Amino acid sequence: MAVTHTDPATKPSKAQPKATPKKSAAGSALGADLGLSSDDLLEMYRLVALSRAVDERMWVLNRAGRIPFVISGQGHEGAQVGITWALEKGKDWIAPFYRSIATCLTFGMSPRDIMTAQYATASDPSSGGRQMPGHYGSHEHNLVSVSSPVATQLLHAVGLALAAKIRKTGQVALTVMGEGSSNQGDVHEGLNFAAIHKLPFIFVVENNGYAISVPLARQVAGSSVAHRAAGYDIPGVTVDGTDVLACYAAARDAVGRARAGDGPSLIEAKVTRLTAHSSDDQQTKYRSEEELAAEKANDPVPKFRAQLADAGILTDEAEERIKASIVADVDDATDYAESQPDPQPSTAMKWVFAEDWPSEAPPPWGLGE
Amino acid sequence: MAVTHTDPATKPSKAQPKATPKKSAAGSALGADLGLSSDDLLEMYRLVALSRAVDERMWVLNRAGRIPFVISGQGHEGAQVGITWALEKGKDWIAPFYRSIATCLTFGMSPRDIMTAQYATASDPSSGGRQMPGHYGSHEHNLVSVSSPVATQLLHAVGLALAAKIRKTGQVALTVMGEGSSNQGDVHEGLNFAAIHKLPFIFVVENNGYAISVPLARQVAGSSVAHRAAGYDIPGVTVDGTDVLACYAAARDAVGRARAGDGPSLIEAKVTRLTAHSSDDQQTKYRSEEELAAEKANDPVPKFRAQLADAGILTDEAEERIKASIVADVDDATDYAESQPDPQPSTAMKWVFAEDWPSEAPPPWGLGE
Amino acid sequence: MALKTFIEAVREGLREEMVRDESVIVLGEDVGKKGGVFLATDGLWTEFGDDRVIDTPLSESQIVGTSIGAAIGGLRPVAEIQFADFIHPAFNQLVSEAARLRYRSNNGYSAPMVVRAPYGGGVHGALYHSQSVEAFYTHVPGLKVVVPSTPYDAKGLLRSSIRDDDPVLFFEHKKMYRSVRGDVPEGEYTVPLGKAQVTHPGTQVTVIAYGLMAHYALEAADRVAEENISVEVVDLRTLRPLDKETVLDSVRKTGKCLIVYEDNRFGGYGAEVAAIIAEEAFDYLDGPVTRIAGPDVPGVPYNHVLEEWFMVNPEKIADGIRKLAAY
Amino acid sequence: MALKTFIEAVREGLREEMVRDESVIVLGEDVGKKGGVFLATDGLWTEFGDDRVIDTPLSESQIVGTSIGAAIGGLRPVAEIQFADFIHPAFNQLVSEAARLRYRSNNGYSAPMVVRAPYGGGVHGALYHSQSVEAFYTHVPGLKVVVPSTPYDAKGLLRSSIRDDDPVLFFEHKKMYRSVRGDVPEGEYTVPLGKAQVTHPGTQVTVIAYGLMAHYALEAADRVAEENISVEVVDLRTLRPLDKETVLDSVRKTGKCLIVYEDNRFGGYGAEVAAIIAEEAFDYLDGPVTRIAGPDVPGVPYNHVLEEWFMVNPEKIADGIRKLAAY
Ligand SMILES: Cc1ncc(C[n+]2csc(CCOP(=O)(O)OP(=O)(O)O)c2C)c(N)n1
Ligand SMILES: Cc1ncc(C[n+]2csc(CCOP(=O)(O)OP(=O)(O)O)c2C)c(N)n1
Ligand SMILES: [Mg+2]
Ligand SMILES: [Mg+2]
Repeated sequence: MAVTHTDPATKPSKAQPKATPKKSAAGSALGADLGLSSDDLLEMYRLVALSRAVDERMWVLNRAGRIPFVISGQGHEGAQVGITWALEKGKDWIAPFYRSIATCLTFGMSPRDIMTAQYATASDPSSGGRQMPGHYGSHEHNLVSVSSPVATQLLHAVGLALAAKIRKTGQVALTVMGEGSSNQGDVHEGLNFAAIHKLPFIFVVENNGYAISVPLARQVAGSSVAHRAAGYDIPGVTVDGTDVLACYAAARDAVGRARAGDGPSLIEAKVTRLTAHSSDDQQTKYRSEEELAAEKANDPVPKFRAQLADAGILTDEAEERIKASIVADVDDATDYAESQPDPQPSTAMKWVFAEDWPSEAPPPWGLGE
Repeated sequence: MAVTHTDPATKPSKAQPKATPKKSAAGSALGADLGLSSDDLLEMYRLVALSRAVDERMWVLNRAGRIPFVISGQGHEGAQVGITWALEKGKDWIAPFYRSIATCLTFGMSPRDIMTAQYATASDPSSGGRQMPGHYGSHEHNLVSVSSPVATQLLHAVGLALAAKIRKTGQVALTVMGEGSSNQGDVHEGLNFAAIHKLPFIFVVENNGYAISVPLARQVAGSSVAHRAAGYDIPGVTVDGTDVLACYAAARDAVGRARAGDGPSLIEAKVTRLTAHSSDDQQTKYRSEEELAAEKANDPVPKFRAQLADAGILTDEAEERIKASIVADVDDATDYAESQPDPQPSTAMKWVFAEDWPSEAPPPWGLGE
Repeated sequence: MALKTFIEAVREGLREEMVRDESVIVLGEDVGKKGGVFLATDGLWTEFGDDRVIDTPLSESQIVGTSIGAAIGGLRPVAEIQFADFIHPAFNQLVSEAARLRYRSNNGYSAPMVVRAPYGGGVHGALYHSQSVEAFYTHVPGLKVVVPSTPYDAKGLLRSSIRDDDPVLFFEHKKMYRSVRGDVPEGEYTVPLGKAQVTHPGTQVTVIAYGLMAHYALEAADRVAEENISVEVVDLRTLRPLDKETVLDSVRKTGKCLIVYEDNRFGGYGAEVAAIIAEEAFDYLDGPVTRIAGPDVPGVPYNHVLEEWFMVNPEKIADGIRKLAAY
Repeated sequence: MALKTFIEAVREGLREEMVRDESVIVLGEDVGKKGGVFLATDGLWTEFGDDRVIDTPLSESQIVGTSIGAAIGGLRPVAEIQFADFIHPAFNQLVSEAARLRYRSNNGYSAPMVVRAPYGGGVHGALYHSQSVEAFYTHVPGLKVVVPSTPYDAKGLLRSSIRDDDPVLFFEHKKMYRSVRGDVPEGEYTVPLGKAQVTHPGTQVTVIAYGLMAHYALEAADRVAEENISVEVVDLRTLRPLDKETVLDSVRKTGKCLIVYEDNRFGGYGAEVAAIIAEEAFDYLDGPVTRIAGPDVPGVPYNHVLEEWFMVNPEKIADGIRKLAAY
């Protein structure tokens, strides 16, 4: 494999302005008011940086001609880790979307799981190589299988919340999508149903200001998705999606309400899309150089790193350790995925249904074989 | 035809409590502050009472076995006449729904037009007998053809508003539906688009508290449709739908905004459904006798009559004259519709497309003929 | 055995499955207090309560999408779409989601759920309360499509559908709800999915039908029997997976085949049946594979004269049989 | 004549119709500044501005529903659905509304509009960027469905579609956008809807295809020509209304027929073509009406090995021809 193992995401960013150390009202350590320990924060940082590193590797592999397509979560990682951290792994449900790499990693999937999806190997746990990269999913980790038509997953999360309520499991179901996708009719129908039944449901919108090329003002009337919550009599908040702890706090509140039987919440996290929409897109056609340069200041990775460093939590030693583990993980995932076989054509008819239906087979010549 | 020509709607209702005469702030005559003359008010009253009379005749005909199905606007007429009055006939557009009898009559359709739809005659201008009663439409009168799947018409009105804006015609497009229907995804998609483009569009919801048997609390989260307007950054108001002049005022404001280029508005008119959902429904199964009795107090017909009588506008003489004209109109429409022929089967293949496609015909035996 | 109407059989099937398995829930518009506009769920809300019989808002995509999620979450939802005509807003959830969940996740996920909907014309329902929608879904790999024609089958197939581990669309011809009666045994029984039934044995012409048309086909077979034409009627019962074997066996025996469906002719479900027969029974055919179906207009018109013109009926089928027999 | 790519022909057709008729507007996701994800509308926004080239929100039902209203209001909307796979949310607006408006209003209303969508596999698009969706719409009376295969036809048929007074679905195989080139004359010309074309005359086997498959059919015809099998290829171009005459004439001449489509086999568009032939050309058939189509799985899988397994290709078609010729 001809891919160099640099990892720009975990390199200290010199251009990054020094963040003011954050103290809670009580003057206690960072995160303490949120019930987060230093270990928690370091693990959250590791996940943010790991997600970025996996993501950057995908682009390297794409440019090297190893994988044909990339869709990226760069710029969204802070919101994803912060929000996902508020849920209970292995218990709650998430119906993610195609940018949810950090969400999936935080909820239990591994870099190998993500990387085998890029290579569409037989062992890819999301789909066995059947779906495009970005369409993650894992029953083991309560991550609902992603499809491409946007916003459909909202109703699935609502249904999961309904099942949780009826079966009294105490689970919360969260879904997430972009702000452009939130204009689909399914979103209206689902929010209405979830609110009527006070379901333990959380709707997260990662608002990066674009739906491919269409800017916010042409997608979302009023330019705020959080605003729409009031129409269903549920709380809606907008948070800075590059502020990991603010995202965590908003999600923790929503989870609290959900578990208490107080119904759904909407969280709009303002993030930035640091890459083109996908490897098939040329974003310079519709975003100016100035805008793209300015958006770099909203990169959650250096921001969170600086915040933790300033708080004395991310020491040089810890950063080195994390960086090394990430490089090792990403290399391992890439090597693993590279080594995995393609699925066999003989398996391609499997899992249309739980059983096979031989009576449905075409005549021998029917597929031109 | 064995139908008696009573017309209970225009009979003075003895149980009706006396309404306080309404004066504008300036103490001027009723309606003057709204720019409505006494003649306007009398014509509005005639339309309200005519709609009721046509509607009641439909039920009589249904019970007499003359027409198989009725879907009714009883209880909605005040809102419909008040709101429609604010639009310009022959210029603006309305995409109505199945309860829009008063809307259609106010916008130019005749009792004959409504009654031939009940009989599904060849001459029925709405559909030539192809659609169920209630599915009105008239290109002549800018009333978009009604279909059954609810809420689809919202997008058609939005498209009409888009065309009006692009073609600079100065037209306004209004659509109307029940509150249950407003939970369809199309409503969200259309409001968002109309608001983004500041289209001359008005969304009216006739909220009668039920979607067939499902009460408001199980249909509409937060129980207010008007509330949802804020999510799209457009004005939303709730009006008493039994108050004809309040409805007119709200619509006039919305029309003013639309014509001024200030974009869409939402009007929720609180009305009551005085009948079962349709002639196929038994509403006593899900509405109590007390509720049904109480709702009679919200009948817009006697309310408007009393209001005009108290203001000295609806004199006994005027009432007699209007009543006589209505009885004559309803009788005429019924007799006319009774006399009209059914459509010919030979016409049934017409108007699938603008042209006929003989190459598409099945083989001679293909329809079993 | 008790004589039951078609809708009684549906209702009993629902009820007994809800008693048997508490993960079975019913949801849809007006299914609660009102018991559904055709009363298919009458009494269930009283018996099982708000949690298991849910009056939804008027939003079909939500009904289906929520059912998918609930199925993932361990329930067995039985959704009612008030009229099959109104299933269209849920098309994306059915085709992109329910049908594909298992395949796209390589068996990681599945959506065991049933979507019931009354379909069909002949009841003055006009363009939007008469539609046959099966062809849209029989084309979609990953969906099972069931159309019972008798109370016995309705109950037995509904039970199998609810127990099936994949999404099943269950279409009930609304004209049969009260007009069709039949024996339904007391105890528990199921009818397997994917099995057609020869409901009238014969030798000269095979008539393939389902739903209401399966009854009309029997009537037509009786009519032409008097003219000494021996007809074999195959009631498909499950449209997908199709029981090709039963169909092909019959046609290979009779050599002639008429396919009957109420839906628009062009591209309707019967087209696939015809294509399969033309392809796989060619050597046995003594006449063209013919079809009698609804005319190609965008819906059943309301006026009774036009509705009669539209509807396939026993006499039209008998005519088709006569022509084919004489071929 | 200039050699143009398929997508250039589409773009030119759009542009020239917009120049000709100012009521023509284009709307869809990313059709503005970006010029569409495949660049079909590239440059139109610069030339015609915000009013006539509208970047819509991400809501397909709105795109189609608004187009219907705009058409009633005197515009001629050409909507782009970014991928045919994402037309499903608009199913209700297309089937219940666009298709039925004229019929239900007894010619009082109509919806002259075009919905363009890239369809088809073979481009690593996986389950949700590869779908063939024509069968869902060819079944619906009131909709016209066009699938061009050459740049010449794409431009000429697009012109006719925009000028047509009824709704037209216009599906473009995305694999052809840049890989297929052909002559496109300078001046104005149209290609009529509803007319198929014999693109390769022959005597022994008729192959019926459309879109990308029309090219593969020609390649297959060339391959088997070396084996002295004479194939007639019919490119349908318009799927509905179907040009039955051209199809039946060809099959009555050759006596053998292979129908090729990329969509899932069961209930795909080719089923109707097969059924028509089996019914109306029976006396002329010297072999079964056969079909080669995509396998019945819920979508084209992503991995290249599986994608190749799924896709119909010239060799598979050639195989089918050989078997039929030898019959
Ligand atoms: C129903 C549907 N229509 C169109 C697309 C094509 N598409 C994929 S992503 C996308 C833009 C999504 O924008 P947004 O929701 O803001 O998410 P972002 O990509 O910005 O994170 C579009 C149009 C799709 N996947 N599904
Ligand atoms: C898409 C769709 N689903 C279901 C129906 C059946 N249906 C007809 S009217 C109705 C209730 C409508 O309630 P609402 O919108 O409140 O209007 P109302 O009848 O109360 O005036 C239902 C469920 C339909 N016509 N369309
Ligand atoms: Mg976005
Ligand atoms: Mg209502």
